[in-house]
Amino acid sequence: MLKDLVTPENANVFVGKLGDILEKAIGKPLGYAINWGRIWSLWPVHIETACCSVEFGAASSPRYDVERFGIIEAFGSLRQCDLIVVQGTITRKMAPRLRLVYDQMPEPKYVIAMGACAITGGLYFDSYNVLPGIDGVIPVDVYVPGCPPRPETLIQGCILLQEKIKRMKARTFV
Amino acid sequence: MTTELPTTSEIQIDKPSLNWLPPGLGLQKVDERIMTLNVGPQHPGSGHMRLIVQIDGDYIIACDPDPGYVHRGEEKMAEYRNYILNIPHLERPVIHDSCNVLYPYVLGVEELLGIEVPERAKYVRVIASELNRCIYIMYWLAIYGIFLGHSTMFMWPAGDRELLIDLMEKMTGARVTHAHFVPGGVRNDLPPNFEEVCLRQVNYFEKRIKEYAAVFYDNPILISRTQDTGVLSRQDAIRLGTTGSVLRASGVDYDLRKKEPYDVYDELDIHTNVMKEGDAYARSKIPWLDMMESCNIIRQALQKMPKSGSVRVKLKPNPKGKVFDSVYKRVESGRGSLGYYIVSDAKPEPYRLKMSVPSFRNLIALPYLLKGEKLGNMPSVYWSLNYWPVEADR
Amino acid sequence: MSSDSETSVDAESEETPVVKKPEEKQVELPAFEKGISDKIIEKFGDKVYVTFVKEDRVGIGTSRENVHDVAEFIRDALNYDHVESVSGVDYPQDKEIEVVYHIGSYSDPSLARQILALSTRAQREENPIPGNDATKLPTLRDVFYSVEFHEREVFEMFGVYFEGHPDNRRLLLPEDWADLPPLRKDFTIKGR
Amino acid sequence: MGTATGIIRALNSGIKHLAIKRFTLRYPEEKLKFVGDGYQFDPSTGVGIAGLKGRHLLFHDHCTGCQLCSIACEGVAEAIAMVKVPEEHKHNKKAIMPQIDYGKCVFCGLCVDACPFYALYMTNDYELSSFSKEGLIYTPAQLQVKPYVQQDSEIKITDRGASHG
Repeated sequence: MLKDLVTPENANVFVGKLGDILEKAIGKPLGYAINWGRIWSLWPVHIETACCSVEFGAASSPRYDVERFGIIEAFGSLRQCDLIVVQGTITRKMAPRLRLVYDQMPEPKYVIAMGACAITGGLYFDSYNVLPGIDGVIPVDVYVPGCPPRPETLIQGCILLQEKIKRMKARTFV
Repeated sequence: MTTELPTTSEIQIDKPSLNWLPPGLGLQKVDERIMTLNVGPQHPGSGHMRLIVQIDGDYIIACDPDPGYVHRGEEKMAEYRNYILNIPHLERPVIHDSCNVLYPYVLGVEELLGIEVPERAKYVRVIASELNRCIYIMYWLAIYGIFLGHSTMFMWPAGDRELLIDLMEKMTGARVTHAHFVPGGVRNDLPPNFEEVCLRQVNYFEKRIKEYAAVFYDNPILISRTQDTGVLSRQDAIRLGTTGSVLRASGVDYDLRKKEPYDVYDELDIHTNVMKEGDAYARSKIPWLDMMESCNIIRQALQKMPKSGSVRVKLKPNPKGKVFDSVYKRVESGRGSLGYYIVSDAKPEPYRLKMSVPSFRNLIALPYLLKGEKLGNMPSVYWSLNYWPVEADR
Repeated sequence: MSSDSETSVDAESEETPVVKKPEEKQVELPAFEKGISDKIIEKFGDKVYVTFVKEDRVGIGTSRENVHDVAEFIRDALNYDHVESVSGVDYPQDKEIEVVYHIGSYSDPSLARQILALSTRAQREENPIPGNDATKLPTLRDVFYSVEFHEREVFEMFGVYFEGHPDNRRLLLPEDWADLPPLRKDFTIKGR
Repeated sequence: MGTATGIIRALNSGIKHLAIKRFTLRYPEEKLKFVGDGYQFDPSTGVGIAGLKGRHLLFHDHCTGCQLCSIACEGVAEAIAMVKVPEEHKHNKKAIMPQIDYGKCVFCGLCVDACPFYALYMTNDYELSSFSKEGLIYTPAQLQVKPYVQQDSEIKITDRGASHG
């Protein structure tokens, strides 16, 4: 029967339909699975932009140990990373480099703005060489306030990011 | 002062291999073989600065540091703020050594305004400053461990550092940016039973850092990677104006806590650690010895500190300096001597404020040290200079 | 006032700042520091002037023609061996930019506490073209090797060109900086 | 010391640590204990009282709307803005109170030092991360709420190393 229905002329239509049905059936569970994989393997880029990197280092120290949350310590190449933690002030000299790093990362990518300088400019709101926040350079997912934030606050921000990823549509990036 | 030093951009090395061209590659000139590497600013081994390194095979023939990625204009902004509001700003260059980076500023403003500080406040400052020095060195040591590929040496110092951070948090209310020192004393008194807790944790801390010898400083692999790399002779260390552990590792006995004692350092018994080798190993060992010395100083200060008394004198609102007075104050920070040049002109704001920071002074030695080294030794030489880019850029 | 030194309203400080002359009364100058300044005066006469003599600190001023000779004398005869900082100070009302070298000594134990502030002044231009105007000073790179990066910093922050400096490139500012040198007084930061 | 003995010693000192208690603080379940209720300031003596510098706490019935905190913050981070509050207070004739933007605040505590009326304190709350910048701006009504914090884990030092109990 099926053999009679499928002719070379309409084979494409059938394959497309089959794909649609499959996607309806397993798309949603697959999305969950993809997101589940993403939230427990966030790899941050190793880009230190200013002094908040001290507390970022403390967050991966034995006391706070962000690796418990699957945020692997930043050692990989940036082609394998999907999280960028902007650790502090972005100066005018650094901004093009930050954008360059962001553009080289593969999708999906998430951004955490860490510290007052990365959010609004913070202490350096009237400096001649500091950007007023990184929103103009790259899109931000989670803001972590403080100067510098405590490692607990950073971990809380990471948990927020994981919740956000859970709620995101996984297929927008596939 | 016999031999002329070449400038950092002129450094060349005479290697016989330079004149040799590999056959079969079709190279015509020696220059074609030289490769330029950009290390940083996104690179685990450089922090927020760029090193433009020229290599011939595995050997570095020239290195041009390119700092300024965190230049935030602290000196300009200080001219628009009064002497009190500058305090949160001026500790940001080195947040993990924030008491020490603020110390000379506070001393300088006290001299400009003619303020006498209570005795107890001086001891509290010394304790805070020494705790902070240990916190700085532990972070530095942790990153040095990463640079050398020694993960245990990241985990141990980064964990033990939290013992002292706990103490600072009890004392000042913040993990790293304390804003604790003010002209006229410190902002709040010690919490109850701080002395006991401090003594217990410092003793445990000292026991812990002694264990680092077996795993790091006596480790033959580490010794082979750091010994005889990046040797800075005594004469060059003096001529290049290096400071802190870089200077003391080259055999110059110079520690401002002993040579120019500020606050109550002249009442304490301080030993200066000096090594003669001048290589990366000596430069990495001096801070470790300094930490033990700091533990000694903290114990002495806790013993000698007056048990009660005021810790802060009240100032007038908007204190002003004299007409065109200048002051240059310096202290021994975790990286070396750190000075502030403050010019006042009878306004609540300083007329000009200049930070003379040890990282910037040590940076000039980097091209000389990297000359002729293998590329693989670059991280160990670079971080052994006690260089913190945010401080150098200000 | 209970708390505070933090309040910075102009309306609150009612007393008008009385501009007083620096007090002229003779104070006992510290002997050792006086000796250092006397040696320099003895050698150079009225080419140099003493700006201040305080405990552990000596200030010497000189004109731009003599700064190289004075620095050489300080290094060779007085045993100072390195420069800790080079700072520029802008004085728009005098039309001058002062450059202060803070010189110290590691090799002489008796000078370990001492800092000698050698200051010199360069002419200041209203519309600076860094490197191509009259704001020039001789470099001290061949006397004290440690000034190399410091002078590069002063060049970009104040526009003072150091003649004979081997490497007058930009150090800290962005590559595309086209504004005034930022630490001059006429460069104002936004909103102030 | 020979190379082999050196390496064996280094490995041995690491292996010894297998028997040592875990140092990690399991953060969302355990929270660190701090001194007191947060940083406070006593204007009568001019000296602060030690405590953590966290989120602020505003006492509405003490605030007079004098703007001293906002003036102190102007030179630091410009985080404090004075906003109109609808309710009328006996003390606060101007009906303005501080609103703090934690995207700018640097937790230095100079605003607490500046308040002469015991109205502004800092609390032990530090969990302020947010998805948006607007979520970081705390209005006077939000600042009035005393945060619920259960922080009890303390560092314990024994012969078998330091841990968080």
